[in-house]
Amino acid sequence: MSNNILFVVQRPPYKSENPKLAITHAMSCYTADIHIDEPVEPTLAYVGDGVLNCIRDQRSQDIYGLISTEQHIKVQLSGDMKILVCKEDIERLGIKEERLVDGKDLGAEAGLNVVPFKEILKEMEICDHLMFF
Amino acid sequence: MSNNILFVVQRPPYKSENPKLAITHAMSCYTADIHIDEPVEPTLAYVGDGVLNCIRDQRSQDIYGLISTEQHIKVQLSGDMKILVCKEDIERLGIKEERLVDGKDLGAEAGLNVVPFKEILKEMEICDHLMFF
Amino acid sequence: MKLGIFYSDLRGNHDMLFRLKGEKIGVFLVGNGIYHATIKEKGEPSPILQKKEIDYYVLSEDLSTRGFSTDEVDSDIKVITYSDLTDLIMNDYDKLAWL
Amino acid sequence: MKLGIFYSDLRGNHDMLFRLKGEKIGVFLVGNGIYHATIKEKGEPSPILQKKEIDYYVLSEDLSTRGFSTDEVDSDIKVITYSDLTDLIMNDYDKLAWL
Amino acid sequence: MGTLTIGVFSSLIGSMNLDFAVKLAETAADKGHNVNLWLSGNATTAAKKGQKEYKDYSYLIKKISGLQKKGVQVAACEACSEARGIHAGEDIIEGITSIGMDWYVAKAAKSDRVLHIGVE
Amino acid sequence: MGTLTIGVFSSLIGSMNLDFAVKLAETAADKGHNVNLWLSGNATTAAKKGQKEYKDYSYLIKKISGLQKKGVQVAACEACSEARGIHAGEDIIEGITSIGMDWYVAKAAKSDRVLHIGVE
Repeated sequence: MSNNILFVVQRPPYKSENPKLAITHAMSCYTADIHIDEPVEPTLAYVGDGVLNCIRDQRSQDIYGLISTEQHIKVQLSGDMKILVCKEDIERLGIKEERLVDGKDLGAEAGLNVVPFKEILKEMEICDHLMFF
Repeated sequence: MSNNILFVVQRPPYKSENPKLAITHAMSCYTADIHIDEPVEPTLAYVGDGVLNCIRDQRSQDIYGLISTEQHIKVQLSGDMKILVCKEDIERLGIKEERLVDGKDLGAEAGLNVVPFKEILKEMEICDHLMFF
Repeated sequence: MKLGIFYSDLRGNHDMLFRLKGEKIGVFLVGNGIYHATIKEKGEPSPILQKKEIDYYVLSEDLSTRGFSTDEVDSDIKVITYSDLTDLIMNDYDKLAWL
Repeated sequence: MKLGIFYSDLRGNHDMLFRLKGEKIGVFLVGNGIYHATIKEKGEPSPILQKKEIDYYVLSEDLSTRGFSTDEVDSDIKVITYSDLTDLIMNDYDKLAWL
Repeated sequence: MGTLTIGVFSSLIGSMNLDFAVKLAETAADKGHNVNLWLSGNATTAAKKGQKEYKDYSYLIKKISGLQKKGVQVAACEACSEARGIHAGEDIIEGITSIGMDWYVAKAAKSDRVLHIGVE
Repeated sequence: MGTLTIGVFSSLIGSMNLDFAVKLAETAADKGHNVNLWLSGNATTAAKKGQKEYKDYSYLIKKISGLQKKGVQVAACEACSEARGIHAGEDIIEGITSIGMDWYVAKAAKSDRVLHIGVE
């Protein structure tokens, strides 16, 4: 039996460290079995203004010397983490799908999953625990 | 010639340390002349949701062991600091004047000055520098 | 799911509250969330209190901290202590979300 | 007064902007304030851009950080660098307010 | 009795979310629940030794040590601490474990309830 | 050339307001202005020695030391630091003055421009 934790990011990047910590905490699920006898499976969902984390071409590294949220998302995509982005929210904010982060250049097979909010709500139902960032 | 700094508090108490630091920074104007050759005169203004700092009977000390914003305001009132509270904002939030902090029990001669926003704007015009909290 | 939602701000994320659904929803007003239970901006109750099928709670210790007493709380909201909050979390809600 | 106002958030204190008055008002969109210059929520420009007599500026370095380019910026807003910002602060505005 | 894991990402001084978390942890432990407390991001500032007690600032050292006596496990994110110059041994309060994020998600997975305070 | 005093109340890691303030201070100093930088509240976390450089977290030690070489005066609020366990000498980066709030308001009073970033 595996445990599932849903990480929900609802705030924009760069104004708080926490949207980035959502990714690193999700990633740490893959090594949680060093502490317990069961695997822990993460799912990451971007909703509300949190979808702004998923815009591509972030240049924080060049300008402020900081790895971008985009780079983090790409690495997780290439590691096959399940990452959902709320369709209604990207539409509300006028963000076209081609403006979203793409993991292909790091060898990811699939990109971000743009899904209706009701699918994210379904993930909330089936997960064991919720972590809102 | 004295310098005047206007400290504008626009956020509620207890969600950030900064509304309290507005008071302590304002207070520190009285000793600024140890660094420079001129006095510095503070004015403190509560506007927007910042007027929630001025509600009396705050019991943070009993519950969380923290001096309340009310206690700080009272001390400044008894030291005759000029403290303005925006009339439109207390009305908007439905706060009656008798619910506001009163410095009389600490020997203050005057209480908080409830004034229309245009008077606070006038203070912004005449001050030398603005510090928004 | 039985979802307990925590609100600790006066302003902010109202939209998310209305999007969350479950067989049972409780809203816990803590920290500056208590202003939703006590302040009537322009004479109106807070927009977050509009949803009928939600149970609303406000933390008594956080009311007192900010200068409010129980009798200033809107009658639809239950005033609870840290002890009550612990029991509600452990017994009545299986998932928790701090907005 | 000549007032330079800094905005570093997507959400928040719009009321204060409209209450501030002076002979000259400039708004600097920095940090997450840049979203006001680039995002059209429900197809509409940000409400903070509505005031005609204000000069709006957006910091180019903070645009790039968040994945936006100059050509995505609303044409009423001037894209500036840290160097431009410094000159504007030191020469054109005598008081500054970070909302 | 159940297990409650609380994760906090808010600064020692500021939002009072840490004061809340500590008081909740204390109440739950007093009622006989198992409690874990995770400090991450800016909340790692609460793990710094040598905090001076001023009545004006949240001061949680004594309360956290009280939690530990009640059996609450308190851990702080190692990378988040180190980025802030807060290192195990020299800087971190005794009894607080400096450890990776996998500790938290593992504890969370095995808990009946998780209260994750992921804001400043 | 004028004098610019910047006061920051935001955490080292989080809002990036400190990254902004440091970059602005640097630009202004390069243009020949006199610059003062005040760290108060959670911004005193930037004054802590021993910050480990991770590419993931704001890391300002080198930049702040660069500012000082350009003549920028950097000071941190003494009480705000001590409440966080950050003490002059043992904890505070060399060259950053640990001092009372009156230093800041005095510097502000004598400046042509004051940019006060009073938020988290």
